[in-house]
Amino acid sequence: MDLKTFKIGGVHPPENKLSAGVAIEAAALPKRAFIHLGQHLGAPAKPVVQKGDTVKVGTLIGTGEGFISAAVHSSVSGTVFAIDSVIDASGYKRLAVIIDVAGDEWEPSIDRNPELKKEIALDQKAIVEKIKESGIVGLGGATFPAHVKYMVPEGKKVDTIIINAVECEPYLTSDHRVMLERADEVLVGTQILMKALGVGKAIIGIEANKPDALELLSRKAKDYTGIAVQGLKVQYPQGAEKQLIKACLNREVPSGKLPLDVGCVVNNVGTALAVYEAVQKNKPLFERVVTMTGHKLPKKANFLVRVGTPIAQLIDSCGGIPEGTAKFINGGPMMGKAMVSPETPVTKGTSGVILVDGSDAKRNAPGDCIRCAKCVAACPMGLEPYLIEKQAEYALWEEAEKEDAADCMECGCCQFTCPAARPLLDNIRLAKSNVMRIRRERSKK
Amino acid sequence: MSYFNIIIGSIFVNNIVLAMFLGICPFLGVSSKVSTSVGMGAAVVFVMTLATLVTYLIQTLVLLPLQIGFMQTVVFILVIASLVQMVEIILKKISQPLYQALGIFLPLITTNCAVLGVALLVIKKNMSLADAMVYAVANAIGFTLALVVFAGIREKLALVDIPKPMRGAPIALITAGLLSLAFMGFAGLVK
Amino acid sequence: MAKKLESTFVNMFVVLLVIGLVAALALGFTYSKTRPEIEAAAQKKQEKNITAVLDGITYDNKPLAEKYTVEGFERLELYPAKQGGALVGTAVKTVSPAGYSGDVWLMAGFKPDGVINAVSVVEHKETPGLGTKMDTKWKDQYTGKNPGVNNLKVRKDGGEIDAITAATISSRAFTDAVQKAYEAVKKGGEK
Amino acid sequence: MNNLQVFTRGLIKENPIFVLLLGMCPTLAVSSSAFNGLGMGLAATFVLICSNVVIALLKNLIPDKVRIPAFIVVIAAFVTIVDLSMQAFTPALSESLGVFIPLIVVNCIILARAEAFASKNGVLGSLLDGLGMGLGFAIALTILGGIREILGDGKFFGIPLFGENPTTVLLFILPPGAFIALGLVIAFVNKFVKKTA
Amino acid sequence: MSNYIVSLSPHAKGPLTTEKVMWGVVIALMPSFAFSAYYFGIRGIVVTLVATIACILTEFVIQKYLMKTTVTAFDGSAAITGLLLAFNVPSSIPIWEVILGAVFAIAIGKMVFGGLGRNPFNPALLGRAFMLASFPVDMTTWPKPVTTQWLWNMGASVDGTTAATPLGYLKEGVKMGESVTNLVAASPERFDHFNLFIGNVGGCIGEVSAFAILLGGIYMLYRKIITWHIPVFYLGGLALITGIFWAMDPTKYADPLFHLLAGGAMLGAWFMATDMVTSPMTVKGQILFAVCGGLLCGLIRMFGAFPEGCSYSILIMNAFVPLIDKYIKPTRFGKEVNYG
Amino acid sequence: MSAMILYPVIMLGAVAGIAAILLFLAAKKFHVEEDPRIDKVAELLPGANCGGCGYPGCRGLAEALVKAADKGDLSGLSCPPGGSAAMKAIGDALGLAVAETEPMVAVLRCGGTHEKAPRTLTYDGAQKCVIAHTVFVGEKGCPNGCLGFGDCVTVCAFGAMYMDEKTGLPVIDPAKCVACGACVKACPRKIIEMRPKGRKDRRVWINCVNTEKGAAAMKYCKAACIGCGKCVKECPEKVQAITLVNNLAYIDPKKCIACGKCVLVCPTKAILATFEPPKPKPVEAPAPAPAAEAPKQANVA
Ligand SMILES: Cc1cc2nc3c(=O)[nH]c(=O)nc-3n(C[C@H](O)[C@H](O)[C@H](O)COP(=O)(O)O)c2cc1C
Ligand SMILES: Cc1cc2nc3c(=O)[nH]c(=O)nc-3n(C[C@H](O)[C@H](O)[C@H](O)COP(=O)(O)O)c2cc1C
Ligand SMILES: Cc1cc2nc3c(=O)[nH]c(=O)nc-3n(C[C@H](O)[C@H](O)[C@H](O)COP(=O)(O)O)c2cc1C
Ligand SMILES: Cc1cc2nc3c(=O)[nH]c(=O)nc-3n(C[C@H](O)[C@H](O)[C@H](O)CO)c2cc1C
Ligand code: SF4
Ligand code: SF4
Ligand code: SF4
Ligand code: SF4
Ligand code: FES
Repeated sequence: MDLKTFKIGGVHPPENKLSAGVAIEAAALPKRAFIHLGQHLGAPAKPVVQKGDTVKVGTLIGTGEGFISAAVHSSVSGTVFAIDSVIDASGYKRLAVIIDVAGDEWEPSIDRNPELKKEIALDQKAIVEKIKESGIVGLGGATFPAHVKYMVPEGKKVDTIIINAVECEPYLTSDHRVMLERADEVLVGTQILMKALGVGKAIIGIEANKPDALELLSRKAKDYTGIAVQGLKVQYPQGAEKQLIKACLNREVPSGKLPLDVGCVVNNVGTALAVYEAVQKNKPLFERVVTMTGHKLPKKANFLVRVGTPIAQLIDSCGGIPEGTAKFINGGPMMGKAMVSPETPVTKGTSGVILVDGSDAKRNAPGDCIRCAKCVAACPMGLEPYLIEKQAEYALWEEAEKEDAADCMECGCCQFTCPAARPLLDNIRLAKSNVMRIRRERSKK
Repeated sequence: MSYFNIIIGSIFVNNIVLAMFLGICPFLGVSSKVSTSVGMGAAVVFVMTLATLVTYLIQTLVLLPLQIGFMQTVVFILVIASLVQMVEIILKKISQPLYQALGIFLPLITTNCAVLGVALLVIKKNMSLADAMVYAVANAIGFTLALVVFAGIREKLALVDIPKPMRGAPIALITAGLLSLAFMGFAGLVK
Repeated sequence: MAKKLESTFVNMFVVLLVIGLVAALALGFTYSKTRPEIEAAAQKKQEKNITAVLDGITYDNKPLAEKYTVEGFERLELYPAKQGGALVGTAVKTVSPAGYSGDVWLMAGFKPDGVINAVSVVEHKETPGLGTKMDTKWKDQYTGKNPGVNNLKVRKDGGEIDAITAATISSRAFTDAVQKAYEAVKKGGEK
Repeated sequence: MNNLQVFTRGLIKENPIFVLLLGMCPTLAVSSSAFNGLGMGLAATFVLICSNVVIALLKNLIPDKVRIPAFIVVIAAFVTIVDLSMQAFTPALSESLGVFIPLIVVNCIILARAEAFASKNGVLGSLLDGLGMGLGFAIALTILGGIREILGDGKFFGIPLFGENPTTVLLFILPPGAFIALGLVIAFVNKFVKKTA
Repeated sequence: MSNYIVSLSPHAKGPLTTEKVMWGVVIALMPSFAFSAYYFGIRGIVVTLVATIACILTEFVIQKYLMKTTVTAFDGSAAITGLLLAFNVPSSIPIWEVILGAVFAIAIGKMVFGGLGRNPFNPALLGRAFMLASFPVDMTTWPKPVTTQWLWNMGASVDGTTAATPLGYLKEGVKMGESVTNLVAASPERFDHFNLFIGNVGGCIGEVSAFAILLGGIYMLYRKIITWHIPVFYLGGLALITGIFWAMDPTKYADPLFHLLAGGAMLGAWFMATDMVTSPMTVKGQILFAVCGGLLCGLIRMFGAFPEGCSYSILIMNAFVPLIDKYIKPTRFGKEVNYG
Repeated sequence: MSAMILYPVIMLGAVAGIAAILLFLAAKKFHVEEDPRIDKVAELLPGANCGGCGYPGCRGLAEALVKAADKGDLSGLSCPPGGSAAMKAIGDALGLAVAETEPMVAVLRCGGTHEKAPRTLTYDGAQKCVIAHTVFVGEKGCPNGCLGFGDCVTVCAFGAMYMDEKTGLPVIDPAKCVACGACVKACPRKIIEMRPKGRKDRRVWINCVNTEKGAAAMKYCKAACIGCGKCVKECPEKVQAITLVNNLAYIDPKKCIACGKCVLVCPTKAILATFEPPKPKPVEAPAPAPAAEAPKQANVA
């Protein structure tokens, strides 16, 4: 199969897929679950339970209000201990429902039969409604409420759904394992999504470093109409949706526009699986696959984890925090967040946790930019990171806007490649947020 | 071919700013932005050509026949100053955009020794009228080139932490010196 | 403070006119006073150079007053030195355009037989420390040579002049100017 | 401000070259030797004093609208006087300063002082201001000329310091050296002198 | 709690650091260094070491005592400047002049702007331009490369062994009105392409052997320190312009291959035009920069006052880099598409 | 002789006359209306047109000045030859003499020194408060406290701030602070407040902005305002300058009479004063350290 890729920029960090061979395993239930009400992009959910209420697995505990928001369901059964602020990865406190776990009693409406259910009973509208009800958000990292993407505005036409199975981040293997172990569910999920938009074509994009998944899905996809599997050259950030669309369809999403504008919707494989479970099995999104990895971590794992489980507990099941661990990354090493503490709970967006030690954990000391142009060459958006960084340093927001700072997707290629270890992305984010602010202020006027 | 020599010679080899030290004030003053320096350059091209033409005619048609060459300085500067001011006034009236682009630089040019300098030099060098005009235009272009290149460098330096004592004039002068050193490479391209 | 004159047209005109007139008067006066000096200074310089290159030759005329030019050598000026009406030597103000940076002006003194008496440097823009070395003992090597007999070229070009180190160009120009002067004398002498 | 201050100001604190950065063209062009620098400085001082005094005298007679042309004429007249005198009495210097003598007319220092000081102050003050500024200019030019002459030519006021034919750092008498030397001197002033002044 | 590290993404870092880049270039310069030692003896080594040490020391002193900032004098960039400066001077240069050149290169060429990465002009070339303008005699006196008895060449007497470089010889000859054909006939060894390639000709310390330079260049490409665009387009520009004139009149102009191999073109193209600090940031910009530089180099060689135009061509193009960077932007993703 | 005098006189007279007439006519005929203030300001400038200001000529600067005056801020514009005298005159002419208001001074409101709020995390990234603020709570764990990277210090154009290496907190020198407010804007955590200087330089303020519950706050910072309300009670009944919102006390500077009583009762010493608070009846509390600190800080800079 001929491998495709995107055209400009990109880097190839060491892949380090240490846990690729480890099968998915259900993690132990926590004693107490901390379920944040804002686990997605957009407005946090409103709690609909109170202290002392008993909940089951799958009980709605927060409703999404506003256009971009998502519902939150309980991932455990037990009693609500409190609704209080709990630190998230950044250490800031956010509202969460804290549940004391008792047993593992599921909402009876959930179909726990593992059998594959192929026929899609619901119609287009009902599917989207179901996705919304089930609190599904994108599991590819951005946690964008999934149903929003399927409410296509008048006048836009979508012709292709792209399933993002790239998993270009080093270390992470959860998508890879899902593909290997739940291939059929993913494919049915994809068909559901196709039906939701009434499109006849879907492409599953997989990088060549997962030959087993590529082979398996290519084989199985033959049984499903309209689904094609596309092999891709290994290159970060192929998983970024604009790059993926470029690679698969050679369409370029214009600056400031959405995939919709070039007739695409992109979803992660995990999302497709979640959609399958929601639509076919009536199961809301309350658990996900989380990769546990790190060179020194005694046991690498791909856990199926209930949302709200403290990460420390997962680390314990992998043999505890190894000596010398200096940083915990929630997500991949290129885009993930460093956590202030392993005590923070798993959320819908937690694709993996990496324990980093020694010199890997620290950035190199930043030196002066040597104008090596490597960041310019690496930027998949064709920006000039070195310049935007300088503009941020001198607070030249209008100039930064002219240099398209707002187009940066925060992939981190620039900073990764910079020999001078400039904190490029740190500053570009600053520029970006200021450019956004300026634009907002301008549009108000 | 000799026009070619005058042109290359004035723009590159004996650049008016970098080798002849004329017009340093605006060179240092109006060079912090490329866009401004282009405007200034255009204004200089215009004024230098006009001023050289007028003063050349005055010199050959009035001062020399009357044998009052020593009045050169006084007459030239007066003529240039009035000329520039008139151009400014007229420009302001007839074309606001042009005035915005060029006119605002005009007062600065009055007391810029490049214009008077070129006017005096063409006389000193005994040039013909045609040569003088080519010389004036070429020098103005040379001025613009130096100014724009320099402005580019300064724009870049504006995003750099220059050591404190070097900020401002010192770094500008040293950069100009290095530019001048680089331009020495053009030496001998024309005789 | 006394009140300033208003900017009415009449005031403006009159004041400018008066200032102009006074200035002109002052200038005219200065010029009339300094002109003799300026001319004398120029003459003295020329004379000094002539005397220098005619050193050792006795003459009783005023070479400066008998200046003549030769066809084909328009930029050269020849000053004959005569003793009792007979030509005893010629000083030639000569130039070569081939200097490192432009014209090199020399004064060369010849005996009637074409032997070089002495050369002095009048004006040039060569690099200080390099080309300027022509105005040292270096130029004495020309004395006693006869361009008609000796091969006046730098050694590199097969002649017998030792070039100034790293200033071959200037040396060539120097030699070239002397050679031209010799040719002019020859041609003028025949006439 | 007393008269003494008016006078000394131009020497260091508001030195036209090192601090105010005025009149850069002649500064760079004629500072290839200490002698040239001094000559230029004195010529400019003369013009500065004369024009300052005359303008201080005439300030109330000149309507505002023609102020600048009037000043220019006055200045140009003095410049021409200097030019002619130098041609007559110091022909060698006049030759090496060349076109920069008439260009004193457009030297920003002179017009700036006329405008900023002489047109608003009395005759004595203007005289002292002109003297101070002029000498400041002359001193700065001489220093710069001296530095460039010593480094570039191995001489000071034409006197060889290192024997007949020393190998010198020629660059300093070439155009780039002018810029660089001035830049370094100003940086030096910024770092060490400005604080104390 | 045990002081965990918190930072924004990315947490991974690429393989290169500034030090690795710079010392990589130093390694790439070693073949040329070896050749120069072979051709110019101990004197060549001494000049090279002195220049390198002087550069590092100057940077150290300025950073430590004048600027009072973190000392990065040993990051290798000053060493490159020193090496390249030495490679750009004749081996007979007086030591104190090299030291002055090194001080100028680092102090005026680099540190006044604040140090690494901030200077608009290539410091080593500025150092060379400074020395050429200041000490033209010593800078244009070339000792013959000595292939035998090299150990004894330490204090080579200048007169005995000087030899014009091929380019100098060419310029001198052409100026005299000699035809290139005659010049080649008179001194075939100077125009022998193999000699030029190997370095068996007069010239500056490090520029003589195109072969050694190519080795270094290939190493830098391999280590991804540089990309191929600048060297190739620079040499292409030079070959183009010299080729055009050569095709027009081969008796007056030397052939392009000669121009590529002679003088500093190779060293300039591979090591000096590629100086990332002073070259454009985009590939398009780099190509423009390099082609113009090559053209200029050829023009200066053929028509200018200097026999060698390489350093000036790069310096002049350095001056244009900010403008190039300002107006030549990378292809932005999603900016130039026109759809539906 | 006569020609030498006569011709110049005629010549210059003619040139000057013609120039005057032409200019006058041109000025009349091509007259353009514009802001008269520009002319007024241009008058006040030296007219050297030297370009030293970075503007194309004096008029260019004059226009810039008038424009800036409309925005109410002339900072950043200057005329090298004219100096501060010219600028002052222009400021007066443009009516920018700042209306006399109560003198203000910037005040830091965080007491989380290294000692009181030790670091429990290491931040590894661009050393800027705005950036660190978006990443995480800060090295001390306080979501409201000073991050210590000195954005405020960087923006202070008057050298009124510096970073105290020992405490990890910025220090404001009230003598140098001109109350420009730059630091207030720069701080992402709104720790710096602009407060009236107070009569005789006496002022009292809460040295904390933490809104977490007392127990939670005390976990990471021993200097936090825990919202105990003792100060509210201590504040004289007629004054009642202190309010308690979100576990955080706030002293209204308009009401505060600077008696300093509250300073002494605060259990975490989270209230600072610029003066020595009156010693109460013999109590075991030693002379309050923070109170003595403030004026000392002022001297250090
Ligand atoms: C730099 C970058 C890298 C990304 N890599 C991946 C990836 O490897 N896999 C993935 O599913 N999504 C990745 N994403 C997210 C996608 O852009 C996109 O949001 C996602 O595929 C949408 O699907 P979802 O809403 O189902 O998560 C990446 C995004 C960025 C900006
Ligand atoms: C305000 C907003 C509106 C969006 N609307 C849509 C939409 O209508 N359709 C769609 O497919 N995606 C929509 N997106 C989602 C983005 O295309 C994208 O999937 C999401 O931001 C995550 O992508 P990433 O992981 O690549 O960052 C929207 C995003 C935002 C922020
Ligand atoms: C800054 C500089 C100034 C120079 N000035 C002169 C000069 O005044 N006269 C001259 O003949 N050559 C001058 N040259 C040219 C070189 O010295 C040139 O190499 C030399 O003239 C020819 O070499 P040669 O004399 O050693 O054969 C100058 C070169 C430079 C770099
Ligand atoms: C590929 C490469 C080429 C370099 N070339 C030069 C050079 O020609 N001259 C020089 O002074 N430094 C050179 N350096 C070192 C460094 O970039 C240079 O000193 C900077 O200009 C100093 O800011 C080079 C570095 C690299 C990586
Ligand atoms: S983080 Fe932004 S600027 Fe950097 S490479 Fe990615 S898209 Fe480009
Ligand atoms: S990668 Fe780093 S050093 Fe290179 S240009 Fe970009 S910011 Fe500068
Ligand atoms: S007061 Fe604010 S801006 Fe200043 S260091 Fe602290 S957090 Fe940063
Ligand atoms: S930034 Fe302004 S308000 Fe803040 S300390 Fe400095 S002078 Fe005072
Ligand atoms: S002195 Fe030349 S422009 Fe000012």
